[in-house]
Amino acid sequence: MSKQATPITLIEAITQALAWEMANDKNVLILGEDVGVNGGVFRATAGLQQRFGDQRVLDTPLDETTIAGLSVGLAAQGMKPIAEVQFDGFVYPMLDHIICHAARLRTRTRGRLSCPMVLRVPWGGGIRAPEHHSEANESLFTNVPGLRVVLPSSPARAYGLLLAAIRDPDPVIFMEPKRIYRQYKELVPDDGEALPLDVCFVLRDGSDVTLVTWGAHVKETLEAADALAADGISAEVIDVATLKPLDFDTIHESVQKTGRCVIVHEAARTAGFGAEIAAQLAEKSMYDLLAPVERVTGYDVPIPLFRLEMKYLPSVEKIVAAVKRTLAAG
Amino acid sequence: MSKQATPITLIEAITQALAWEMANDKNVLILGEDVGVNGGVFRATAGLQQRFGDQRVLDTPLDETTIAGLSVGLAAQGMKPIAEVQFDGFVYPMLDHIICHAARLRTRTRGRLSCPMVLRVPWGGGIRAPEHHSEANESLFTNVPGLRVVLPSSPARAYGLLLAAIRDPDPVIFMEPKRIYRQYKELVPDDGEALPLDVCFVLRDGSDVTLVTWGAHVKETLEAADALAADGISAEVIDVATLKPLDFDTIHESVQKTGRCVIVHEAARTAGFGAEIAAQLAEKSMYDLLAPVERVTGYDVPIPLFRLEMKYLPSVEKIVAAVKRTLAAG
Amino acid sequence: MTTVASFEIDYLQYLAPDGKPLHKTMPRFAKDSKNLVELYKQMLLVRTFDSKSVALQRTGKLGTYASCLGHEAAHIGIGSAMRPEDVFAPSYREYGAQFMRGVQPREVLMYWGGDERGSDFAVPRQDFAWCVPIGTQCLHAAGAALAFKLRGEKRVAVACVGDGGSSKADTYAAINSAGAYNLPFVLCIINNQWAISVPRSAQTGAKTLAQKGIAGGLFCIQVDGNDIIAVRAAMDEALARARAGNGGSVIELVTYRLGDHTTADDARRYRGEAEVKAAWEREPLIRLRAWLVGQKVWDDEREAEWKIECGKRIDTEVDAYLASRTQPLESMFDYLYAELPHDVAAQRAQALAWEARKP
Amino acid sequence: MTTVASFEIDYLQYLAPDGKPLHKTMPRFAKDSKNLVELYKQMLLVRTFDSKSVALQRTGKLGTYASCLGHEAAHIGIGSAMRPEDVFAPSYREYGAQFMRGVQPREVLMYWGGDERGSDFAVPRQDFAWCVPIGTQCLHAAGAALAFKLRGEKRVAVACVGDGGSSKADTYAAINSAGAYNLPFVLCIINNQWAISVPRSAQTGAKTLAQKGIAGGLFCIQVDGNDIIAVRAAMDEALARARAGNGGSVIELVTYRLGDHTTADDARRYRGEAEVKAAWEREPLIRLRAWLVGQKVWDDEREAEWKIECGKRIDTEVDAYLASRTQPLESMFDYLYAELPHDVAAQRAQALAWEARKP
Ligand SMILES: Cc1ncc(C[n+]2csc(CCOP(=O)(O)OP(=O)(O)O)c2C)c(N)n1
Ligand SMILES: Cc1ncc(C[n+]2csc(CCOP(=O)(O)OP(=O)(O)O)c2C)c(N)n1
Ligand SMILES: [Mg+2]
Ligand SMILES: [Mg+2]
Repeated sequence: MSKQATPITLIEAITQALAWEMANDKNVLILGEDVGVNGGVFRATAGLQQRFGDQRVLDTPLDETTIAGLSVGLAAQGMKPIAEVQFDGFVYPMLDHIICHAARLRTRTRGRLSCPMVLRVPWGGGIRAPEHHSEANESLFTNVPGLRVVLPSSPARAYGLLLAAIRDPDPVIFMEPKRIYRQYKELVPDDGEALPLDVCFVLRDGSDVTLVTWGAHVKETLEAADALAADGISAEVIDVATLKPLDFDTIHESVQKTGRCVIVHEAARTAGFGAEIAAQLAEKSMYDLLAPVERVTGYDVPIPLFRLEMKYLPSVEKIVAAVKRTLAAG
Repeated sequence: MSKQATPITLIEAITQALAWEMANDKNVLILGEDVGVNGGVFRATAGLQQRFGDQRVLDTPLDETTIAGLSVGLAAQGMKPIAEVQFDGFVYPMLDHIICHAARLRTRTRGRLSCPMVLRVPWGGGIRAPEHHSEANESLFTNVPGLRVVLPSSPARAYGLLLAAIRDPDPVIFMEPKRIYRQYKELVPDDGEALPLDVCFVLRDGSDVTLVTWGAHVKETLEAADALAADGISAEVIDVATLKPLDFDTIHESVQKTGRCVIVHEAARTAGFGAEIAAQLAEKSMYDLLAPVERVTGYDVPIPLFRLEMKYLPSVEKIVAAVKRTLAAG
Repeated sequence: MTTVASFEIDYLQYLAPDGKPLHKTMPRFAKDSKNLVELYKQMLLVRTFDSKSVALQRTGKLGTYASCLGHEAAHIGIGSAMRPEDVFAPSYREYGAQFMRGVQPREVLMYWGGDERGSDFAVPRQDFAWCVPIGTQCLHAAGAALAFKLRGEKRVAVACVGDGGSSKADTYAAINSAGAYNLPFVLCIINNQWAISVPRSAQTGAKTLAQKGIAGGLFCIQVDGNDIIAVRAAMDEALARARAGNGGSVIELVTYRLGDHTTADDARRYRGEAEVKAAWEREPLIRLRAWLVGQKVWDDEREAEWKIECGKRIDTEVDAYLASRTQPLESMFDYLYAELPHDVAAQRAQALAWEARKP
Repeated sequence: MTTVASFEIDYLQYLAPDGKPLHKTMPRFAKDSKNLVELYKQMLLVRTFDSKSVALQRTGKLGTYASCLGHEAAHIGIGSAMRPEDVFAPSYREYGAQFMRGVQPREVLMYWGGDERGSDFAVPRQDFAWCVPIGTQCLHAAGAALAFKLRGEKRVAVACVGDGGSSKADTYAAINSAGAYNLPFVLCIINNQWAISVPRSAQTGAKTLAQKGIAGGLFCIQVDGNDIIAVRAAMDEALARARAGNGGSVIELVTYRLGDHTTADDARRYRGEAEVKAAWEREPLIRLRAWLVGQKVWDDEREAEWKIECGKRIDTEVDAYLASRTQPLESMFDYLYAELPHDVAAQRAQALAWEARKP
């Protein structure tokens, strides 16, 4: 087992996890548009077809319905397909197969068939891309029983969670925050160690307020915590990482301590996944809350084309302001 | 203008609204599978092709992508297509066109093109139907900017809200609670009067607890209110009716009065639309709440085939029990 | 102008509706009349099953049911041509094909009776379950075929879809990917002329449904779907070609839906009696029976005996279905994931506690 | 076996790559060389625009940009054949077609510059905007064609899709519904051999992409997409047929993507130089220029003059683009609904208040 000596980016961690698992499980295969020679439009599969051959890394015809439907068929046959969709905005034609079949094959057949597939979805905005390349549409999946929904925010968590997703015997939607694909590097030992698919990660301890977020905005949220610390406000930061199943206990424990919660996500506000977290707070943490819950989110509009997109996305300043409102309220 | 003299069912009210608007706006047309001679699998369009001709009521090839995509094209041309999908479980192949195009045509082109379409979706469980015929999947749409999402629960509201949906210059997802299509009749004057697309309806006044629901479960919720009244508990019942945009003010005012809220919906619990309502309570009504919010919902499993489906759906008893927990807690 | 590609759609039929042979020779398997007798018996068995199922629905003992009346040659022909190790992806009414593969009538009844256990076939374990979202099964079969190809297995995936389903985007996607990857895949388009109330002519401007396969570069043929000899011959050839790695096929089976779409439908609303009456004259059992009787390998006596046997077999199955108990509440949780996530596990506990409550 | 349907795909080409005519006669419109000169000039104009756009992107003044290099004959041929009242549904790189219809280069730049106002074409008001989700535009065009048919208007809807997009389920859905409803619809499949890194051969097992239309019963033809005379001839015929109510068409235009997929792509990763070099010999401007020069209606001097003119025109457009200001914040709210719902209106107010805050 090779050890990783140099720090790597999030996208490199993904490549590393894919390579590890392909080397160790011959049933794992990759399919998607341009995943072969080209190594994917984000280079997540760079070098994998050269290394594992074109029977393990397959370019598909240009049709997302095809990718999803073939994956269900492959998985029902005991293969472990890792399907790549090029951008979040192209995932919609896959939903029928994901919702009606991937998520239900096991329960439909009382366990006779199952669907151990992973759908990799480069996710979110902020990269100055064309329309439909910047969607934060995780809420499409979070109300669907039978799925797991994962959204890592660091190279190490991307590596460990992707390994877990591939090994999981059921379908996993693995969304990747493309804005931070190459934002920074860290050491990610290539040791094949998976991370659990049902826990939130506390990235920073704090006592005055709990900041809950996921994906690329973990960065802004941590920066907000820094800014708040400068003002003497101690913020705990939680990276949800796995949205479904949600580890609400970790959030609850934090809020028991802090009494305040600000949820940050870049998806549109209404019925975004932040709503579920706020709802569970209203159900289970009411007596702990010293102030109303706040959500700092994208507006209820499609993310604008790139000249304006940064005005759409939550910013460090907006997060700080929400925390201060929360503190003033309580 | 003909006046309706006899009481009609919810599905008849839908037919009546369709007929009214077709007679009054020549741009309105209906398309879907079996909507023509057959009048739709639920008979919503019964008699309309005979009356308005096969250029106004069109059977489509069997492909939901086709129905959605043609509707976008028709609407961009100034027609007002009312698309029918046969069952909720077949709506997934339409999402790409609904989310990427219907919801965005206007903003994409800065108002040059628009998409005044209605998508009618027979919705929900409890009719002993085969798999995929009983889904409560409204949450697919509620996080999508640019849409309106409506879900009536009585013949009169179905009539008025459908007229409003057709007249609305933007896309409306109109979900119809098929379990109560024929549950009871009421007088619905055929007067072409629309209802507003942005208000909740308070169906019953109360002072101890606010019950918030939509669709077919309005029935069970009202029955629960009756049962509670027998125990001396006064429940206010709100039919959300339009989920998007949500009229939270009405809910807020009620909770200001009652201090307690139980949300009832048949969709799976996690990230169902109930979460958004609970989230807004946690944000805006925290100081009014005397007890934690409760959600009475479907479990996070696909609705089972019909031998077990009633065990999946919220029941009057479950609602009553939740209210009592809420009262005990506060 | 030069011609850069040309295509022909052939039509295959061996027996006329009255049982007269149309060609001098029969395909190999049909030369042994034992084979044909066996197929005929299976066609009668599935017809017995079908009428019993409709009766069960009418008396409230079954949910909505989709009849296979008139499709017996198509379904039995398909199922009988496949090998056990092949994989079948049905739509919802191909019981004949499924019985040939080992699915039990009681499983079919469980399914339409609202019980997921119907899809837990004792045999064949790897076949797909009934597929309600029209056409999606075609891509699952293509995916299975891709698995066979990647693993170097000599197996074939067969999907059935209707004339209505031939319009579905998934069906095209399956055809196209089968061609792009040269998959061991056979798509049977069962053209029974109706998709609920929508006639074949309204589905597409294509002259045949077989030609859908041209869009993906597959072999295409149209067969008389009421002539089981033609169905078997076309299937045998397509399966052999696929197994040999020589490409996928689209077979259009032209037949007729003699019954309502399902028991929830009333076909009199949208189609005339004359058409149905005419279709009865072309139905699949008459002609094969006539041929077999002419060959002196079948007669009234054998038919009567076999019908009694069919009745018995189906009664046993119906009894087994009717005796089945509803699954326990927790079954709705227990098969959703290999291991139940903590949140759903908590709901399961809650649900059980609710069931166990004292009123 | 009897043959029940047969199909041929013809290939149309008038000019060889070196500009030599391949047939004794030219189509009508090409007999007047003024027409051809005009088309040639438009091809040069769009090529000028294209190289300028790539340069803008390289210097950080434009976002990702999809070049149309090599597609000039296909695009100009399509756009020039259409009437103003027709409707065009582009994918994303058919600027040539759009310019012929009145779209301004500055609008194209606005779009790739990340500004929605680029899609608010001053002219043509009813054309669809650029469509990123591959293939979906085909169904929008079919829907518009359905509107024309229902209203009895003699208009045609034309969609463009790529070789990659020909695999997309929506493309099939459009073909099938155009056939089912006999719509005034023309689908141009622009086969430039590549879908990002995926070659034409990997998209489908179909021998031609034109034959995709057979699946829906449309007229199908393959043309040399580098030969604008062939493109125009095929388009003229297809448009006339559609306008007369005689059915839809699929035209495959065989061309080559001479550049990277977009400025975000590096084609050297996946295709060899030899192939690109060979393609340059078949590119569309050379042959038309040779023909026109041979006809003595074009020469170096005129070319030089026109290139200067092209440069000026494009510079004006670029300047207009570069001078444009970013839209105000509220623009992200103001076009979403005809009337902003109360919840989004509240967010708009909040957003404006946030903008106006004192730091
Ligand atoms: C995606 C989808 N849309 C609609 C339906 C409802 N539906 C069930 S069967 C049917 C008609 C199918 O016709 P065809 O494909 O010809 O098959 P047949 O029933 O004739 O065997 C329809 C529209 C469905 N099951 N799935
Ligand atoms: C539904 C969808 N999937 C993927 C993409 C990403 N993508 C953009 S262009 C492209 C290739 C298109 O190839 P082709 O259709 O041949 O058109 P060309 O770019 O060659 O003009 C892909 C995969 C997309 N835009 N939409
Ligand atoms: Mg049919
Ligand atoms: Mg291409």
